[in-house]
Amino acid sequence: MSRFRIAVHITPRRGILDPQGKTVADALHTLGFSTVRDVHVGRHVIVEVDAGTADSATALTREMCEKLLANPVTEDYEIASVEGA
Amino acid sequence: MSRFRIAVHITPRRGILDPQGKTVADALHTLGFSTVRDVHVGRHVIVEVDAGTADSATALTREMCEKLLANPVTEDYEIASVEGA
Amino acid sequence: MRFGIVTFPGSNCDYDAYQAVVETIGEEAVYLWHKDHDLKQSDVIILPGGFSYGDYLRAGAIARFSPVMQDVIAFAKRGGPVLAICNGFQIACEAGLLPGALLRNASLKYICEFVRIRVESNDTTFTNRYAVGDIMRVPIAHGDGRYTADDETLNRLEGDGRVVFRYAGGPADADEWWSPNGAMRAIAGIVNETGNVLGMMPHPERAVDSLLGSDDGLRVFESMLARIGV
Amino acid sequence: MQRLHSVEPRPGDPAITPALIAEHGLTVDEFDKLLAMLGREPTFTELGIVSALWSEHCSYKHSRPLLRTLPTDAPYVLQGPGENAGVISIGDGLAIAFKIESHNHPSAVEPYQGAATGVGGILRDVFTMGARPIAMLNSLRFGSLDSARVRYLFAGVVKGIGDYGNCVGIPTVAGEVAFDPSYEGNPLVNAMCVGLLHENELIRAVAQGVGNPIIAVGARTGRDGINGASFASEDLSAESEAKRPRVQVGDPFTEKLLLEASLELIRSGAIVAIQDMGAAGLTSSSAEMAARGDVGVTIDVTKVPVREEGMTPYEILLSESQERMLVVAKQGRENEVTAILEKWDLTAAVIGEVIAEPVYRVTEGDRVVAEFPGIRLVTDCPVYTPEAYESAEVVRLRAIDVSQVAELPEERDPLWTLKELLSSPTIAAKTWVHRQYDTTVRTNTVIGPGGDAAVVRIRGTERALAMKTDCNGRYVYLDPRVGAQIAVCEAARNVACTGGRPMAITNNLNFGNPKRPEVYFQLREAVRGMGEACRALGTPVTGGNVSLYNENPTGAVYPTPVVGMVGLIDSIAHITRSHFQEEHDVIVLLGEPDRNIGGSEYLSRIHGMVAGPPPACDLDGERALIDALVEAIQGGVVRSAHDCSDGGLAVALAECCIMDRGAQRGATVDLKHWRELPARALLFGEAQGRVVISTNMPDTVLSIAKNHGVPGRIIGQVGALDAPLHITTVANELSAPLAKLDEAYHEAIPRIMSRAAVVSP
Ligand SMILES: Nc1ncnc2c1ncn2[C@@H]1O[C@H](COP(=O)(O)OP(=O)(O)O)[C@@H](O)[C@H]1O
Ligand SMILES: [Mg+2]
Repeated sequence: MSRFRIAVHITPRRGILDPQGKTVADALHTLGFSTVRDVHVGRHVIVEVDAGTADSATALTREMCEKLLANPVTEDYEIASVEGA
Repeated sequence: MSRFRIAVHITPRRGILDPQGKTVADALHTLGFSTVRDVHVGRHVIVEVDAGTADSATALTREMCEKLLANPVTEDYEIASVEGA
Repeated sequence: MRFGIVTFPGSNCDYDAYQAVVETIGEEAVYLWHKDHDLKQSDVIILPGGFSYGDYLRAGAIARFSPVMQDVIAFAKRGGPVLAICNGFQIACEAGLLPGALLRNASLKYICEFVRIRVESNDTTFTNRYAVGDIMRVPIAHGDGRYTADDETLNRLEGDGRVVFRYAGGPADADEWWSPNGAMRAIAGIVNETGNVLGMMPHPERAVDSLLGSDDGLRVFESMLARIGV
Repeated sequence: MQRLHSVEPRPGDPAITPALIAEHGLTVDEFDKLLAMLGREPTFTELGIVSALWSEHCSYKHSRPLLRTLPTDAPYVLQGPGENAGVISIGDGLAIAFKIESHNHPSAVEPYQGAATGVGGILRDVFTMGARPIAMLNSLRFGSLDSARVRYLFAGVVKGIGDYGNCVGIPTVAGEVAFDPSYEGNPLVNAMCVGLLHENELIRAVAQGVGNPIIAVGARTGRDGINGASFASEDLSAESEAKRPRVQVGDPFTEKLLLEASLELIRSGAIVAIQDMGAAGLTSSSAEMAARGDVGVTIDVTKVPVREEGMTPYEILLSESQERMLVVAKQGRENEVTAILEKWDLTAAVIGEVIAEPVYRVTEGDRVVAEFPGIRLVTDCPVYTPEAYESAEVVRLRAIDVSQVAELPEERDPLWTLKELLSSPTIAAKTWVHRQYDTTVRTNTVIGPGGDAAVVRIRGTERALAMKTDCNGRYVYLDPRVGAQIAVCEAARNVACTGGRPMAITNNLNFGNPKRPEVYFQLREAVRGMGEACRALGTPVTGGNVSLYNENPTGAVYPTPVVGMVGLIDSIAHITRSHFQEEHDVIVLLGEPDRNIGGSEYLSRIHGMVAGPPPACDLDGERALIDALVEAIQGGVVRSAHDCSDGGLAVALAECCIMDRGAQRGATVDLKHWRELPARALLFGEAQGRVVISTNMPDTVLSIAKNHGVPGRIIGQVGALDAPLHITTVANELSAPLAKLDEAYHEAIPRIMSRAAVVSP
């Protein structure tokens, strides 16, 4: 068993309203960042888990995403990185 | 000018209570993911911006973080990736 | 005496603050529009509760950049009195008028209830009508009220007597720093170094009429009138 | 005579096939009706429009004839059913707009967003009448909290309701939550909004004035929730899962801006009508406004501000993107409208106009993509009166002689039973719920959640409003007519307990699939009972909502006709609370217990049985009780009043002792007078028409009761702070330290919900 550190990105699904992203984009424009085209705000989740291999740690995290971490109705998730910790 | 897609990670500063991380970890344990050791939850912000070069897009995003996206008292930020979009 | 009450997009206690001023101490209140650089010659500014800009991203983070806030900041720097309640407190912290930050409640839930808070300092523009140790019954209504700062800041606040309100009356066996939202050292309200900006999570403007459960917040307004009133 | 364009199919649109028609939920007969109306094949866009407008949700095709039987008149009714919300006058030139609406199906799929957008929709229905929302209520049903999925739904719904209402800044002041396995998989989420307006600012959603521009206001249109109205008109099934992308996301921040902008627009006098783009979005709002005004409209979808590229007319018309309004402005005053919206950082776009020709026309630039003969689109909708008979199973259950049910050994101690009932999630304190709601914003909440009804004062007057939602679905299941009568009476009683005179109701009929005769029977009988009770109490129905197809693979939910009652309190000096106030006050019971335990929480919780006849409902007696109660309270002789509902008299007494955790008082109660009644019926039976009063002037209370023909009897005395509750019957004695009752009542739901694995968004 070793310890892995897995980063997951959870983002609002495309096409679904993202009021948070829109409001931040508007605010950035007001602050003078006029070249900002779009903003999306999601979650960055870091899971530290013990597993035999990086692959099994990833599979486990994927399952966590399906079951709990991401809202299957409104969000997409992606495993961004897997590191030994 | 080209379009860049920059991902920023904003995380609660170490040492500051992260109740969200703790709640998620507890929930994962209850669901049977017993090998989960720790969870941290931060924000994953994606900014799409027009800029001359990747470097200037990054610099601009850094400025957005300093000014608005991250709270200097409680959060750390990191530019996670820069891609042409 | 004129109270200027800022309306940000998403403010929703501006009306409550207005009524509290007009109905209870009979002073003048005016709304200040977030897009205007105009404080309308107010003697006191109230940053009211609500969800400015939806509190998307972080509570108060966007409102601090409103045009009117530049004038409010200048007003405060000149020593003008600012009462920042709930979302106003969050905005004042984001704007650097007050130290620290207000994070998501430890329970991760919005909490609305009457709580008891203790007056820790009456040597302020906002609390001179109370005695130290007075217990007030006041509503809280927030999702992000966990006051957080580094130890050095906390020690300085305490050392300078700038902790004005603390949550009191948790369960009997709770530790010394019990708070409904997980606030560090049970801090419910603080003032800035020069004592002219008060930030507090509880709503004194919702506690000015015993018909509605409490008038313990009334003296916050009376204190201001006593100290600043013309 | 109107002449319809021949409308060419739009390139790229699918061909009209039987499969496509079925997919749109139209029957063969309905499609024939459409053909007859058009005199030609419909286009894809037209099929979509008709599918939405003729869906159950928009057309009420299975309930309309029944709804017509409800009483809707009183001298103070300014607006009855048919508008965005009902309106009643409360004197002084002031009026109240109120309505309830369901978001059951969306909440089953995505509890947080489903509930949040439900709140958003009902808020818009109220402020589009020109009223400023002053209070929110809700009525919720879930399966058993033993299931993790149910806890997830419960947590998500409560958070969704809270986050939305809190952000907009409207206090959520009352509601009800009940748990029963019949709601497993199909929770009920009904939200009610109450608003205050000046009578002269009342505005109706009636399109008028040829040449007047039609303006889309608020958020941009995206692809969310396309065909949501049809979705809400089907049973929930595994296929619903596949419909997930239809879920809409709410933006309460934009709603708050829209609320302020809309009220400002209405006051400006620059507009003639305004309506929420709710179910079936642009389609239903434009068609309904045109039908009400008996005018034609034309809309160009290319003018509608969109969030995504390449949206088709079909998508734009049927999108259910939230926080949008449709406005008919006065010709020449468009700029005023735009200026007000800009002030609130919102967009406005002229998308069409009112025309003389009686047609409903949609264009995409120059191309006509849909054209209907005006109001027939709304009025030609089919109406059904399906077969109805009572379920044999229900007849059997009701006939069971529940008095024969053997007591459990534990029941020898009535305190055990009482604690079991107090900790039943349906009865237990709902503080876990309403602590997440801002209940005090706008500083008018005199009594928030935790009393019988909520009380909100009307600033600038001496008066206050009392309001409550109620329904016991188990009673309605066992006897739909009586159950619905009880729902009305219980809501009225709750309002009267605070000192309010019940004035009018809104209602939400939550039922299963009306094509099943057993379900249509429930619907028909429940509407009949509701109408009877409303007539008896003089509380007309000013609006409501029907939610059918609340089913899951194991059957229909309990028929749940939720009643939202509003009443007027003449003087804030007489607002009365539910819990005991002063030591030595005398406790009076108005109304009479009886021996029936059918349909009770006791039978369900202790014996796992739903059987027997539900409590009887004596409408004249209820009317008299309410009159007596209001008179006594206005006479200033009542210190507290609490009605007996779930769990019966013992639970009501316990609640009077422990409800307010800041000041809990004991009581000594003697029920030996009723020596004929079995103790469990006396303590836990749910006989209706009863109220527990505490008073220091019992003689006056009793004589007022007598004058109204209401039975009244002194049953005990209020004790000291933290003294025990002591109840004596002929058969047994119950002695309860308040701490034990408190624990059972106040900790039940927090304890269940602290089981982890509830992580809401
Ligand atoms: N979903 C809810 N939202 C707000 N308040 C609620 C909710 N559910 C229950 N309450 C409050 O809890 C109290 C008890 O409700 P209920 O059990 O329905 O009372 P009753 O049986 O007298 O009708 C009431 O004050 C009610 O308003
Ligand atoms: Mg009641």
